[in-house]
Amino acid sequence: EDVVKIGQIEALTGATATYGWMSAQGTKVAVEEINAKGGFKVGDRTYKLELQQVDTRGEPREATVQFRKMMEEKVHFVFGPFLTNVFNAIEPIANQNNGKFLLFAGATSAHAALGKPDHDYLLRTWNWDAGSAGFGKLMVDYLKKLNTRKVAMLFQNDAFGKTAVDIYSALLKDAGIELQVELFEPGTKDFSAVLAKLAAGKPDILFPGYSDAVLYDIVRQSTESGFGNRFFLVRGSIGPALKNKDAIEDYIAYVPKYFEGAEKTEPKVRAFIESYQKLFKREFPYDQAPLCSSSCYDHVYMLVEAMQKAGTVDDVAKIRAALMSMTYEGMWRIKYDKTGEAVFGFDVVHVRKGGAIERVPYDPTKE
Amino acid sequence: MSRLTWARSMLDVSNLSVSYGKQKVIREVSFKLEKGEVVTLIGPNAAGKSTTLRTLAGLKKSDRGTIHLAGKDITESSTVDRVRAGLVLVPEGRQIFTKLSVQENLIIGAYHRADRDHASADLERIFSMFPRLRERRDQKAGSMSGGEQQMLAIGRGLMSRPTLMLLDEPTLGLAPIIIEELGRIVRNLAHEGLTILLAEQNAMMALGCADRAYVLQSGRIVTSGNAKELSETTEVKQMYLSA
Amino acid sequence: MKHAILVGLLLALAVPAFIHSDSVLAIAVYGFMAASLAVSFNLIFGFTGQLSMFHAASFGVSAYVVTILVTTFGWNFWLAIVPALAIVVILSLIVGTICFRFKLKEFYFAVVTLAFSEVLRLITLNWNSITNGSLGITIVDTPKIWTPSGTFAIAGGVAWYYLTLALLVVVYGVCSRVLKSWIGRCLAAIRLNDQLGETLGIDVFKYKLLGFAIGSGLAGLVGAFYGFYAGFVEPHFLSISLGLDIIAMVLLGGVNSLIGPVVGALVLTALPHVIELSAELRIALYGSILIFVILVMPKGIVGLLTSRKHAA
Amino acid sequence: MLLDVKSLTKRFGGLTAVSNVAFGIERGEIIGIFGPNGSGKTTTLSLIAGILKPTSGVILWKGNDISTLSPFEVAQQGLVKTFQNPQLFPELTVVEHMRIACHLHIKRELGINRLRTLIGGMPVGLDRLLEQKIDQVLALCRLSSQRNEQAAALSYGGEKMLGVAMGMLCEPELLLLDEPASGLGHDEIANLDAVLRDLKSHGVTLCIIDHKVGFLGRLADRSIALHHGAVIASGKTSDVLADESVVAAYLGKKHA
Amino acid sequence: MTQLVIGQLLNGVIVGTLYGIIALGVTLTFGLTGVVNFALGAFMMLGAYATWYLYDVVGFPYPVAVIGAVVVVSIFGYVSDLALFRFTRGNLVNGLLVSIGMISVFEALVLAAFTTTPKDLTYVLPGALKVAGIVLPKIKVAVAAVFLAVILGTYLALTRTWLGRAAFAYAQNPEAAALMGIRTGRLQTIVVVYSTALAGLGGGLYASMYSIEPTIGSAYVLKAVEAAILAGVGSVLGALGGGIILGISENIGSVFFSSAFRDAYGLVFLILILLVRPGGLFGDRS
Ligand SMILES: Nc1ncnc2c1ncn2[C@@H]1O[C@H](COP(=O)(O)OP(=O)(O)OP(=O)(O)O)[C@@H](O)[C@H]1O
Ligand SMILES: Nc1ncnc2c1ncn2[C@@H]1O[C@H](COP(=O)(O)OP(=O)(O)OP(=O)(O)O)[C@@H](O)[C@H]1O
Ligand SMILES: CC(C)C[C@H](N)C(=O)O
Ligand SMILES: [Mg+2]
Ligand SMILES: [Mg+2]
Repeated sequence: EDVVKIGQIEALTGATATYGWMSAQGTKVAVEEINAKGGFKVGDRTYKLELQQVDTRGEPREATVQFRKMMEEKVHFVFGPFLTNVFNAIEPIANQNNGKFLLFAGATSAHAALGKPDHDYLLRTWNWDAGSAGFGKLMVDYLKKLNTRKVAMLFQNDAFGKTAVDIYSALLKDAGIELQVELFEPGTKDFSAVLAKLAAGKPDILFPGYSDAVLYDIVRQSTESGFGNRFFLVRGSIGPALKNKDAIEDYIAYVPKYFEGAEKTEPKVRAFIESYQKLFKREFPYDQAPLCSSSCYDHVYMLVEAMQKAGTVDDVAKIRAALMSMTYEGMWRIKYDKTGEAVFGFDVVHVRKGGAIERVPYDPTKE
Repeated sequence: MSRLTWARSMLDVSNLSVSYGKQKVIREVSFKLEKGEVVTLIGPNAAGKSTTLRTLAGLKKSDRGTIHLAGKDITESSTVDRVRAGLVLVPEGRQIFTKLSVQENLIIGAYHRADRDHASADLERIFSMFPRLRERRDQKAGSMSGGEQQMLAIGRGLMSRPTLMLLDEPTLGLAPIIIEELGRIVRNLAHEGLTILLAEQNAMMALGCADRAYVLQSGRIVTSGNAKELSETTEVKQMYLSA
Repeated sequence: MKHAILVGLLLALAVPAFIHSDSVLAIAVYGFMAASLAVSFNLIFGFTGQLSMFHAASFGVSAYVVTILVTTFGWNFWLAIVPALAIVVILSLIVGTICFRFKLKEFYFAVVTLAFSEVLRLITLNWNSITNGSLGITIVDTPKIWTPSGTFAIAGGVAWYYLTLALLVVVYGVCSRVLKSWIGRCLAAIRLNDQLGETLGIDVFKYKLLGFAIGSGLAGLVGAFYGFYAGFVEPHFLSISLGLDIIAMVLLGGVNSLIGPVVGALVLTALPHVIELSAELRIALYGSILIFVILVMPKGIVGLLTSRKHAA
Repeated sequence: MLLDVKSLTKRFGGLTAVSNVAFGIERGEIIGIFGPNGSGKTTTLSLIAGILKPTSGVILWKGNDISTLSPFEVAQQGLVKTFQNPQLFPELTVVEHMRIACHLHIKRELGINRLRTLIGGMPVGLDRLLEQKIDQVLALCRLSSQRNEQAAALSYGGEKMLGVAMGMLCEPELLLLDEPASGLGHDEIANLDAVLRDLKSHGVTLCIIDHKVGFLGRLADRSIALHHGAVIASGKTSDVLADESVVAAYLGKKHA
Repeated sequence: MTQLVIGQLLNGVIVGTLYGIIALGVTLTFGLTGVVNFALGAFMMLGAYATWYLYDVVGFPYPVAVIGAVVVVSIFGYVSDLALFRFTRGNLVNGLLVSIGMISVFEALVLAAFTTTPKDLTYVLPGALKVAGIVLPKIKVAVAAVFLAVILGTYLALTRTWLGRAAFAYAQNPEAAALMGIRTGRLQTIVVVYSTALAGLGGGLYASMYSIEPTIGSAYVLKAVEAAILAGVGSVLGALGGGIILGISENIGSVFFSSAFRDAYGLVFLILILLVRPGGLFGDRS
């Protein structure tokens, strides 16, 4: 029996693990499903997938060693990393292996590397914040429509935080919106002081950091102590909004898909959630999982489809070409643009006081 | 001796052997203490006096031999159990609680007593034995002078109302006048029924206040007998009494 | 023991001839650098008795200085090491002077050095214009060496393997010379009873500072190379967790010996890559091994192998 | 005058441990300090050795005030003090203690050239000389047989002797001994007596505290007696010990 | 502005009590067993998860859940003492390593059971107190009150009881303590378990204020060590004082300067204090 190796390189434990861990779960669901169905056919041969998931703990150095090992073991398809600092660390080693494999990276910084020489291996699976098709622009336009004059940004002081602040300060400036920025140390739980300070600047809306853990804390502390009750974010879930539904005024979030709703209307989403529950024997974590796990899930299927289209499992150039020319219809509709940046649909969800939800779907793949 | 012969000895040590690693330090030592007796263990440096006392207190494990306290076999008991059975060691080198005050040091001496909350009478008694301690009751014990600390260590031992008290070189660092006083104190305590084992370099003081004496040399008991008689023997006189 | 070390060194020299795996070489390279850090740390900790939490800072500051000089100002790598070490030594002299003048000891010393180290990390993290903040700096240059047959760029696993092995030998050698000299005796005196040492005429302050500065300087030396092998520097280089990792390596290997930290560092660097288990089991096993080893060998791996204690 | 102490006072909070003490030490003599417990003897020596800083007063060493120097600087000038409570380097063996105590010797001998030993190692001659000296001192102090034992394994008397031995290796001009004989047996005291006389004959000046009146009384040429921190008597040892106030405060009737 | 400052001052005090309760555990364990138990952060994390589980999943009333969590954590503490720390007593270095190892093991346990997805407890006591323009969330005030009560209670217990005397004595001289008839082994076990119980309580109450993740403990144990040192190891009220000083300096510092340097403000304070008093604010000057 033939196997195709898929590697995944993410933080599965440690302080920065949330996203990587959930990405890894989505990949796993897809791989298990495909193998359970007996694998997939390319030409006249049937292949199964072999998934290697390693835990970087969010440490770039570990990742470089693990990535080298994958290259030695001739893994042609590597998912991850999601973290900007880890991506930056493995990029030089990846460049040396250009042409030998494909990297499905999520890190924001990967955006800047797309299309550069030596980077034929690079595809970016999650374009949420950068580039023309990125979501940032749309969000800022939305703010503009709401007559926002001043935004307060409160981000974690890490590699991604800095990247995000850079991206959004430019976007907000173009839109003529004033910006106030504060950064916090990873691991911060009490935002009272910094929120009080931001509130003193009287912003219209708060744009808080990106992980659910900090969102829950920031939204609660901000509303409870009266520092502000309007939020705008490009990541994370609407969980914090629903939990504090009577205390918020507006909560505008980019959610790739509002899963609790989609579950009822989209059979593919329903199937994914069921599959997840069956495999891991636990509740589906609505909070952040949709963001990463569903995306990885789709990309595995997309990759398999591309291999079938290209008629090969190891000619990475051909497979890349197939990926670039196709549109995949999964939970999302996904395409790649010519640099290798993923283009796909997402939702803007606006939660109002009391919990009323308005959802604006947006699908750049149709343009 | 006026004690009834059938009474059990306060302390009965037989064939005690102790070693550090491979080095044998105490070899087959046996001796007895009757209730109310003051017995001294004298001997030159490194004879094993401290080691004997530490073994009796349970701080050091013996290789062989048995220790009976008032008829009870305590060879395997822990230090704490021995203390609770009334055996208290005033260790060499004082070992006071340096960061506690003088008074706190004394009070903790009463820790294991059932009536420990009512130990203030004893506190007074100690203070009248060593007036210097009363003067310095709130001073940190660690900042006391060497001799003052020695008084404190003895006082602390007494606070636990032992039935058997082991004193390891109590005269260490004490001024002559205090040593003299200590001799009186030891006699008085014995009079009140306390049994005392005194390990000493200062044979003059030790033999002066003890009923009986054992002479320890290289881990063996070489002579024993009535303290007064022993102090008359020329050998002991020469060896220990001329300092 | 001496023979065992020599044999180990000879084996180490031969390794690249047999093992061609890039990832194994990478583990070895990181292992050698970790070992160098651990050996230099143990000079301060195991031999002088000062639990410094400043080691990661020395390491990281030097890594940054070299990187900035090379990438931003175009300096030659080897030349850049000089000011980097100078800065690290000066910093450690400042921190050491403050701590030792005020007679900070044990955990007070540990926490104050940790405080200085954290402040330096936060400065590195937030001084965006120079350090590029949280993103760190990517390094593309490679150090070159001049040989009679032309310049030779240190790139690829094997070259780095030998370079970092040499680094370890140098760091080990310096520490060993220092410890065998009169300085080593003064350090031992300070560790065991500084008051007594002082009345014997030992300038406790000076020697504490000396030990601290030598150890920190060696950590700086490691830092200079580290970034260029890893290909980046980031504020995490100065983090507490690196400091704790170094401590764990030293303790695991054995505090009372020079070679102990080397063993501990190699083991702990390789361990995570050797355990191939699911993520949770992997960290559980890692933790259990730490605990187990120290309970079974309270004096560390090397401590168990050699019963004789370190001499003054 | 080798050492001249003038109006030395030390207060701890409200307590005056040393009060206006003045005395001098001539080169080559042995001076004894007597006094009841807590009379300020140890404090006085600690002040001289730089371990404590005086509240007021001056300490002239060969005419220079050393009252602000640190202990190691005082030691480097040739004034070394031993401890009343034995101080050791736990874990180290007896001979390793001795090697550490050679610090000043090596420093005097090599000075800045010590840096060379980092590469070339110790000059062989010096190394041999030191080892010889160590053996000699150990023999004198009757510690030879315990040369390679851990110091923690010594008996109390052994610990005290090790302190004296280390003090000797520092080659001081003035050795301050705090109760060297306490805890020593008769034999050992006799030996100590001989060792100290030998030191004296080699030109070392000694200042000794001890409660073993017999021992120190025989040894000291001159003595001072302290009480409540103040000098209550000084002069020839026998006179001091016969002084009424000394008898009353310190010696008690037995010695009278 | 004054409101902002006063508000953050108070918030600093509240956050500080949380540092203080862990610091108390650090100080007690260190004083009595000679080990800096970094795993106390992990015990705190366990306490938080146990509380969340008992309250949100099982459905116990909150106080019961917290008590349950404290019990669970104490059991873990007892077992850890029995199986591990008993062998590292008086050995700072090995104790440190064992506690570092335990952090990994606990993190793995929680990961396996509850994943990395953060948990956010259903609000126990929503709403805020508003006095003179200063807003303080009720839950924070309540939590701080509990911590204060526990720390003061511990202080009284240690200064007024024989157990406390024994503890102080033991901390200074284990052998002499044994000679006083103090059951030193038992005393140490009590202290280790009590410290973990404090951490468990800290975690249990923490869960009602903040979201929880498997790694929350590490930041707090560091702060706690800092607080304990700042105060002077061994001082009970000092642990509280140290925690509060850290809490205030972080909060006030973040208001006046960049919040990116939040951790530095407390540290700079700590350096300054230790330079003036090298044995800690409440410790002895040594
Ligand atoms: N911890 C130890 N390890 C090894 N040997 C030891 C230890 N303690 C004592 N010894 C040895 O045991 C012997 C007896 O020592 P001990 O302390 O009992 O003598 P001592 O009679 O009390 O002497 P002193 O009068 O000097 O106090 C000595 O030779 C000493 O070196
Ligand atoms: N650091 C200190 N703080 C407070 N009091 C102190 C301190 N050091 C010493 N003292 C007190 O000063 C007095 C003198 O002490 P010192 O140690 O000099 O006495 P000493 O003459 O050496 O006595 P001994 O013969 O008992 O050793 C004592 O009463 C002692 O309690
Ligand atoms: C957690 C994520 C939002 C991380 C982010 N994509 C990064 O580049 O680091
Ligand atoms: Mg003895
Ligand atoms: Mg004295």
